[in-house]
Amino acid sequence: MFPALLLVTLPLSAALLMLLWPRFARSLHVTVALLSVPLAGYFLQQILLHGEQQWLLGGWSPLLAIRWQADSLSALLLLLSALLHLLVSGYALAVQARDRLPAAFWPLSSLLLASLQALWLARDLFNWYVCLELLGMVAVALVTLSGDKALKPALNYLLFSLFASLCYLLGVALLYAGYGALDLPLLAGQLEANRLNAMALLLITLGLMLKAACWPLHIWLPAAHAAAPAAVSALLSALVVKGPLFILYLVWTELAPQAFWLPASYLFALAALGALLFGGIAALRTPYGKSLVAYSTVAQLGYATLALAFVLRFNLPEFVAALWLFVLAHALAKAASFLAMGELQQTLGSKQVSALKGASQTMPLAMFAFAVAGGSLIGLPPSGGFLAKWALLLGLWQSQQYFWLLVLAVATLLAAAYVFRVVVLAFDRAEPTAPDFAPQRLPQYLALLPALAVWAMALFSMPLLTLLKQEL
Amino acid sequence: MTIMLMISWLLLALGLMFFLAGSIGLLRFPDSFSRLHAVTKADTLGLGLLVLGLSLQSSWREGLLMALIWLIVMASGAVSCQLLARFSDEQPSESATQQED
Amino acid sequence: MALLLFDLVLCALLLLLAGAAMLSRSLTQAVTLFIAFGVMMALAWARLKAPDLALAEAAIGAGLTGALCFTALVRYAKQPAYPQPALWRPLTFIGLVTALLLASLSQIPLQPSSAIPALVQQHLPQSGVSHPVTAVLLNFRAWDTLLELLVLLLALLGARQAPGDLPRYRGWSLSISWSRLLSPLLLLVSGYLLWRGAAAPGGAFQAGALLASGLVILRLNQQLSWLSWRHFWVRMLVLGGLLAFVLAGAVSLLLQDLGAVWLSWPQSIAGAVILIVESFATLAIAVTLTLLVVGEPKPEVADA
Amino acid sequence: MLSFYLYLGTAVLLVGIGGLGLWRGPELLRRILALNVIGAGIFMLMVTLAYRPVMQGEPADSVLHALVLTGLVVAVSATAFALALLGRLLTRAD
Repeated sequence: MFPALLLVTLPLSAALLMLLWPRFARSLHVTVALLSVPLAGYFLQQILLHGEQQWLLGGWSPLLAIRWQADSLSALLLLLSALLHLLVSGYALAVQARDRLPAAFWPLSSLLLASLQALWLARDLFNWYVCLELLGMVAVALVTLSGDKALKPALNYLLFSLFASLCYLLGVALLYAGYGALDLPLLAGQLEANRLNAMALLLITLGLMLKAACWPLHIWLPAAHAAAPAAVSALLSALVVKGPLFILYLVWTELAPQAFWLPASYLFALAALGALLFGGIAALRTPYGKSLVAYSTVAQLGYATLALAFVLRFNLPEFVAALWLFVLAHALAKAASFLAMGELQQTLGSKQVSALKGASQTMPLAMFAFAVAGGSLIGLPPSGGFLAKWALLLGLWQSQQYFWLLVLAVATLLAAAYVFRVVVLAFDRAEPTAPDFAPQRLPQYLALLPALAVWAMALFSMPLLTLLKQEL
Repeated sequence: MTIMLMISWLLLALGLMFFLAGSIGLLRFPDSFSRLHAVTKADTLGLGLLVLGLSLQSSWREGLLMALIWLIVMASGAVSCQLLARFSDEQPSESATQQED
Repeated sequence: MALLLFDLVLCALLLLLAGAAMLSRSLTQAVTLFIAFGVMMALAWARLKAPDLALAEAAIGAGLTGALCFTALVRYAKQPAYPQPALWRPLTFIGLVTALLLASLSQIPLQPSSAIPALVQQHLPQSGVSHPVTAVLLNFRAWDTLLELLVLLLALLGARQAPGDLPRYRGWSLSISWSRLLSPLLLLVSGYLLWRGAAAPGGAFQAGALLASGLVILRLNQQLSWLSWRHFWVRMLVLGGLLAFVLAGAVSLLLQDLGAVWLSWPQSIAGAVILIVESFATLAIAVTLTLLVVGEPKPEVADA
Repeated sequence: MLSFYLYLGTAVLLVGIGGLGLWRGPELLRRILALNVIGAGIFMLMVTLAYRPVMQGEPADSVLHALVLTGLVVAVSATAFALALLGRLLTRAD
């Protein structure tokens, strides 16, 4: 119980203490961020050694209590959240004075970590609702840290997020009407394929897809992620949209009756197709740097949705592996590219992509970080993105889905186009945009770190794959 | 006993009539002052008659509770009515614009 | 038969109020209708044998949400009128979805298969309280409640990021004397609700919301000095509920064997733990809601 | 039993009415109200579901009541946050 409990309660109580004594906020925050990583690592090791673990909170019987459960996937996500949180904390520390990051960032980002960790551990439909609501409100509060210019996107984000949670709640209420339980393992395999359950699952899926910004329900995401401070955008794109995706995966693979899998897979495949094509095109056309990265998130989530669609259709282990490899690779790459882009914009003093002209000369480190992360977004070997794409391709080849191979090729070209749009501009050294002040080195190195980590994923591909296939 | 019951029903009917008149007044009267006038009649007299009528049919404890409720409603009605009247007095343009649309 | 008639009238009234609130031209009307809708909703829940919720809805849903909406309404006064959009397209789509939902409702079993109510009754003696809703909230599913307090806290933290200034209401002799009369009463009733929550409908949320409404009335009539986040005691009050919850969890973990799980109260002290957590939660809810409704002073106002 | 279906239907219709208001707007404040109406509809559905045992002479489902109570507090928190953002947005626009 202890490591799992500490992973949630440590950031939670630290956030409370930070609010009580704002003077110690930063030191407390850093301490907790530093402690969380080894703790999450230890927890992952425990899970790998002893297998899946579960606890019934309060010690009541499963029907009454809220269940926490941790398998290797949950443990991996816990570790990923802790790692990225530490990284972003470091970045925030490095830039807080320059970017005038409000003091509220520290408790809020600790609360974000706590609510994410609670979400990865929970296996209870209603507790997930509260976690989702919590996650959405922390995310919106973090977006508003940018001040008045972020108000409109933040309010939009909040309203969409509220509507999404209401959809989810209605679905859960309908499921409770039929089965009188909220516990996922208890409900697993119980659901019949009738109208009521179809409606309930449809509502749950709608809510979660809205929260996970799956195309065409992504419209709130680009503005909100682009308006937030760079450190916040990195957290939002890398982690927050993955929470609802995780629930969606569990609901469909464990809860939904098999009869619904095929129609659902068509729905997800359609959403994925739209995301891959239109997300990519939008990223190619937008004039703003952070919007480009945000649209790239929409496009990249398409891969994950596609993998989920094929998990439901063919039930091959390759697709499950592809899904979570995409999530991992995208989290790392997106953290890197948002931090790098934020750094570039802040130093060059403009939001426009065109301002990045000659950035390879003025800010080589940040540009390098962006390019390396972009390589993984495109799927160049041997990056984490490539690993994920390879698993997906393998599965598609085995199940003879040649049309989708073509779609993947087009999507890859689009990703390459929007990444190279920035890179080519950066190498145009004729009249580089002069930076407003001397570029800071530390934040650029911090942006480079996850980009390198995503390429290192290829080195650890075997352990990662065995870890993920344990899920099956 | 039956006489008590009959009186009680009579009081209830009378109270309901006040409520009905108040509601019609709320809907039909032209400006906020006369609307307030109509509603407060229903609140004080209508509710009072209902409480009186109902307490004839119940124990003294319930009657006391209902009387307490009536007193509180009356007090809050008086205050909120004054506040509303003051508000509409301060901002005559507000009510005028509402009547236009 | 009479009950069915009552149900019919109530349901028709609810639909009418909600529809009118959504379609009315003036926003002031919409908010007023929405508050009336909240009151009717509380009535419906009392009818459906959910007195806890009726209390909470009357205080939170109708009262505080209404107060919050009026605060926003004041700011709308200067906005130009919006054109009314067309109705038929959303109407057809929403009508279709609602019809689908209605069709799926027919498959809800009338006799629930759930074993949960029986299980609640069975474990009630071990929970430390005798009112089932309180037992679920603070013992069986205490983790949900902790997270929910966190959501409330977050609303305050988020709202503090976007401070807006309101025209100040200066109070008035009648409303001031009324607030002096009313607030001790509210204080008394909220204390009673909190205490009663262990055995009967009531509890931290209802009590907290009621207390908040008392504080709001006092604050609006200048009977209470500003509650400012800069004061340590205000922060302590707001965070007290969560801190008490987490501390109670930690202490009960230490009191029991190492195999114990999070938020399981030892049976002998469960009642006391729940009462302590609820008391702090009531204060936290009250102060948080008050801050959300009346806002905070600008620094120069607070110093004056 | 007729009452049960009556309340169930009313709950779903409330969700529909709220959805209509959310779509149509046009003011943001009305959209926030609409979200609250949808929420009220969903909570009413849950309360009606909790009423089912009462029709067989047993006490109502207290777990559902607790869930609704949690949902109510979450809803008012979210509304308060949204209204604060809206208020800031409106005062800034002047």
